Amino acid sequence: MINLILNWFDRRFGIKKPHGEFLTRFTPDRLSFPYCFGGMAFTAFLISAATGLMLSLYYVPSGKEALGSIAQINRHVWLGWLVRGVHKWSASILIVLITLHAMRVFISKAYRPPRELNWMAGSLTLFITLASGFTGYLLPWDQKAYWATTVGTSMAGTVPYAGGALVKLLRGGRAVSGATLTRFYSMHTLWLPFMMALVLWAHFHMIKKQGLKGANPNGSGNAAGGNGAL
Amino acid sequence: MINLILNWFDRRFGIKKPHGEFLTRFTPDRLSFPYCFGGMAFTAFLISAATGLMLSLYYVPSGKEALGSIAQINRHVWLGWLVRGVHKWSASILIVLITLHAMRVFISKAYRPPRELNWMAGSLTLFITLASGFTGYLLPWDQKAYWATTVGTSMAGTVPYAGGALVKLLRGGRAVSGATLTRFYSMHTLWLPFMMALVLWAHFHMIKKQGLKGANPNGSGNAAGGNGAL
Amino acid sequence: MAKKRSLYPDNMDKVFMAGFIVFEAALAAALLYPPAIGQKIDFVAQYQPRPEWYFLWIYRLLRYFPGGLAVIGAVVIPAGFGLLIFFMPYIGRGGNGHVKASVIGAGILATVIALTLVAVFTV
Amino acid sequence: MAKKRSLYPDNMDKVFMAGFIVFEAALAAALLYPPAIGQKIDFVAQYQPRPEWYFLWIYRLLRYFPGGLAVIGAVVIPAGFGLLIFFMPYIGRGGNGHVKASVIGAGILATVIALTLVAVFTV
Repeated sequence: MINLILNWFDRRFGIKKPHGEFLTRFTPDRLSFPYCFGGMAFTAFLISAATGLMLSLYYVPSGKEALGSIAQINRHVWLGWLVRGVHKWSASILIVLITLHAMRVFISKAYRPPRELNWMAGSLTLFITLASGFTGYLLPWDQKAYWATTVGTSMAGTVPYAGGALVKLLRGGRAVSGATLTRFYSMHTLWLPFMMALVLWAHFHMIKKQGLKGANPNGSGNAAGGNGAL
Repeated sequence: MINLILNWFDRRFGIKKPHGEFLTRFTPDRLSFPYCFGGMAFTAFLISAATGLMLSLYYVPSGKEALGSIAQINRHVWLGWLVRGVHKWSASILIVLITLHAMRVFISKAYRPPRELNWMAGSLTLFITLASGFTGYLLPWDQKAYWATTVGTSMAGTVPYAGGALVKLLRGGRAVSGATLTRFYSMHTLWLPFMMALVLWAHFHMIKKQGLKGANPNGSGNAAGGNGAL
Repeated sequence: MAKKRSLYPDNMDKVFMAGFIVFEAALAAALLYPPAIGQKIDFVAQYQPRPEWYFLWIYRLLRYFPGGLAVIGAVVIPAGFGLLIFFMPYIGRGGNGHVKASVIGAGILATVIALTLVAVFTV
Repeated sequence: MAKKRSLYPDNMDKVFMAGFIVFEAALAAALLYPPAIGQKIDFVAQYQPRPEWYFLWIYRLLRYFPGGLAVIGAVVIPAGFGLLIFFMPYIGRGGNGHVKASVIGAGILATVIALTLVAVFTV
């Protein structure tokens, strides 16, 4: 019965063929634990995204109301304190897992050509995550957030000549203010997740095309030209 | 030279093959004007998305600051008034184009099996667009926006039994308030665009699989089983 | 049948042209009718605003269902139209299904357009 | 070589297990160490906050480059590490490229970890 429904759906949607290949022909000799770090990092990303979507229903990115709305989430919104905690912790977990994943890829030499573009895409996910951590840190708009962002953005001011303009661009003014909060919130919830979605799409697309290194004995492991097996 | 770079990129990324098929084997006898409505609607969506991303850098979804931030965008942000105008108008254009596109699809009988899922996905894009229009209308937080949303959300109150709870859910309280603005902003900028991205992905995916109706003389036009040519 | 043409490169000019038209239309509309900055909210005085043009038909529809019948104009008919549109492929299936679907589709479109026009030309 | 196994269905249990571990870890951390509500901002009194743990190494690094040299700790080294990571495939190319890349990669990792630890264990 379930198969009947799935097949009806698949005849129209046609997801089985391309992804079926991915799921079944993607044949690691053994899927050892280090090979899971990538998928685990993706899980952590999904957890941040889901909890972030929930928090956005209650958080107000305004200098006058931000801290109050965080207190509201922590005290009055049902399970709000937990969702906020998971959101915050998932970022740390994500950074650890991306690092572990990068080490696994590095050690199995899968960062080298023909997979260099995918390593680069992966390193972008790390940079975007760090930028999300930085912009997210300001959002509670409390003493720590305010001064950490003041120090963090002032670092751009050390650049010769362009420094002053850079700091002003980051802050949306001379000092960290409500305008900074507005643009950091926009970056944290819209611009950076959008970039992340693009990069992750490219990342998975290339894995699908090129296969896992060492996954297929007679496959793409050492193929000079690139997208061997699939 | 450009070809060399593109080919280097493509050997690693492998976008040409799947989308090359889409671009070259997707052979309408004549690409008449009505067949452009879908692509034009997508363009309108992209314009809303791009202008929305820009506006989010300056707009503050807070009862105390929203109207002021709109005034700021109109008066002080460089080209802000124009970006805001294009964002507002692109919504109207999008609704017109989705309707025209639906009419074209209907008249060419492409809504019927095996393409029924794609019609449904398309109708979801219309509903999501209308919901975006509704939630977006509140954001300026002015007299018209406030009362239009009060009337609009009160309509859910006419539902027997569940009405009161529905209105409270929509408004985040008894009356339209800052809490309503916060959740409408979240819906307008995060939840609805996220759903739209999923639905559009499915929509394009199915077009790629099933081809355009009537596009390929010996292709999938009348194929009983569905995903014929591609 | 005419000779086969592919989307790329044969029809690329049309694709760009179509995208360009949309962008120009949005730009022209924004230049000619820039949205104004609204008035501050008066939370006390009830005020009957007109919605955006694409919701005008529902706004008009509400008048025909006063009091306890309001749910018909506010929820039943709009949701019904939505469901009919969503499930149109199942109405249009089979021998004369397309005729049935055409009648229903045209009926919905005509109703919406008629109500919109009535709302536009009355106060 | 071992016999071929496919991701689905052979390894599906591992996939779900891995995802589950991540979710449980986030949940456990959130339950054990829920983030507090911070204090109101004092805009006047300068206050030296510690950043999140993943930026601690830069925070520490800044101390080694006082005054006019600050740009080295604030921008040059962090951006340099980023660029080295991004272009790692080009360092690792060819005969003994992987050795070179390994040295550089391990160097970056060791520096970041060492600075983080120093920052954690000093005030």
